[in-house]
Amino acid sequence: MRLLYFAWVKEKTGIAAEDVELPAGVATVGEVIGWLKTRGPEFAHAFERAEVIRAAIDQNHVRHDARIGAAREIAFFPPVTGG
Amino acid sequence: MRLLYFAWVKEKTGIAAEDVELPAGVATVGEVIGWLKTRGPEFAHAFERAEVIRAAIDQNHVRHDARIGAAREIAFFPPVTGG
Amino acid sequence: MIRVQQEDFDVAAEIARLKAGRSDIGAIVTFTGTVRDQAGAITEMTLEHYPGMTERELTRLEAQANARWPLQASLIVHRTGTLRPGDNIVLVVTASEHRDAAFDAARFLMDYLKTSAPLWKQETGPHGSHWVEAEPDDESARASWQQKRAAE
Amino acid sequence: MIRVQQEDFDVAAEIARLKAGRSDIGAIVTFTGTVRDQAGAITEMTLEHYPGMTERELTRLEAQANARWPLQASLIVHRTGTLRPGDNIVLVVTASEHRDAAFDAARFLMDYLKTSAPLWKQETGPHGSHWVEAEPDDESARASWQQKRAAE
Repeated sequence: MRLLYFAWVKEKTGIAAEDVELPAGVATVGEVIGWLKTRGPEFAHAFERAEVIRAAIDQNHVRHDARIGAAREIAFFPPVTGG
Repeated sequence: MRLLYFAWVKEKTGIAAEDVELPAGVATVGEVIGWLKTRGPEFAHAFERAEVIRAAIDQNHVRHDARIGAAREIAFFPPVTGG
Repeated sequence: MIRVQQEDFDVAAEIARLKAGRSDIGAIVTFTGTVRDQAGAITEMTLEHYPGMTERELTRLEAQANARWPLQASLIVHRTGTLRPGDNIVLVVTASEHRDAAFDAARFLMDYLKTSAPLWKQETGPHGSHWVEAEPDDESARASWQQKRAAE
Repeated sequence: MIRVQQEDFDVAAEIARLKAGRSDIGAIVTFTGTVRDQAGAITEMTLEHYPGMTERELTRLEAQANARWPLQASLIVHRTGTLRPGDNIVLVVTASEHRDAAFDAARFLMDYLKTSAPLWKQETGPHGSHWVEAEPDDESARASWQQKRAAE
């Protein structure tokens, strides 16, 4: 599973993208976030206020309760500020 | 008093502008229109449906009940269609 | 600024002129009205106007828009004379810090211009010429701004 | 059409491209978003984005606007990379027979783009850099379109 991080999420985790093996039982976006927070202080910091983090599965916006299913990539980022 | 005509009002009267002496007692725009209608078949035709004619006194839109006062010029025209 | 002219206008040049030497603008809206051929029914459009009063009305409308919204710059250009399908007729440009003011003011200017600027369109097609009739929708578009104002 | 690019855009060239070879268009609205210096607080703005998803979202928004309004042409261009005060950020162009559709669609595209296109602004000033916070107003601007749709 490919994970992507953007803007201040990327700055805090210190990485833009990585390939990971998700633990068994991690089925939703929210559960991925819960697992990421256990991966060290940078991740704990980046996902501290989990409720402000937005996510996309295979480049479609999703909510935290979305199921991962056969996702190829999941992205995590702050609320968008383009335009 | 200078009178101006635009668009199909001009086409129907056959003139773009003229200087006239208004008869005594003609005090409002509507009364000017009433008088103009008596000035021949072209004017009767141009002002036949008086209610659709718009007017301006000294380049300001006015209603038919507006008093002429010390107007220098009065213009008559159809509803505008620019833009 | 307002201009009434026979010549065409260049949207990019007008935007560049409004922006020249400043970097406080965040949003620029332009509206360009152009002559439609209406599936071949129109070969020419002639715009007649009331010289003097047109400039006066456009100046008045621009002042109203600037009183109602925090604009950093605004421009109205209206062409007169004989135009062909595809030609530009009118340009409105509004600049503001934020998009809402720029969008609202541009639309306000077009809605008011359509019902108060003394210009008249005559269309010519294969079967002759006729004066364009005013559209009742234009009156109601204008009236809606007065209602919004009253509600504020 | 949509484009995501580092290069600047030219509004007049984009309009000319949309109009090329056709004379059925009556109304063209453009929105240009530019970098504000905010009284000297901003010296640079960097736009990061999610390559692939940005194009996908803009394409989806453009399709939504075309489904909702009778547009004859539309264009969204968004720049990425490092910009300076006064520089262009985003361009939306909509063309229609009548002005209401062109105005509504341009505003809709901007309101949706602001809340769904995966782009993030980082501002740099004399005292360092920070990520721009999303504005609650942008969310309510978007929600108002959903209410209008529901009311139709």
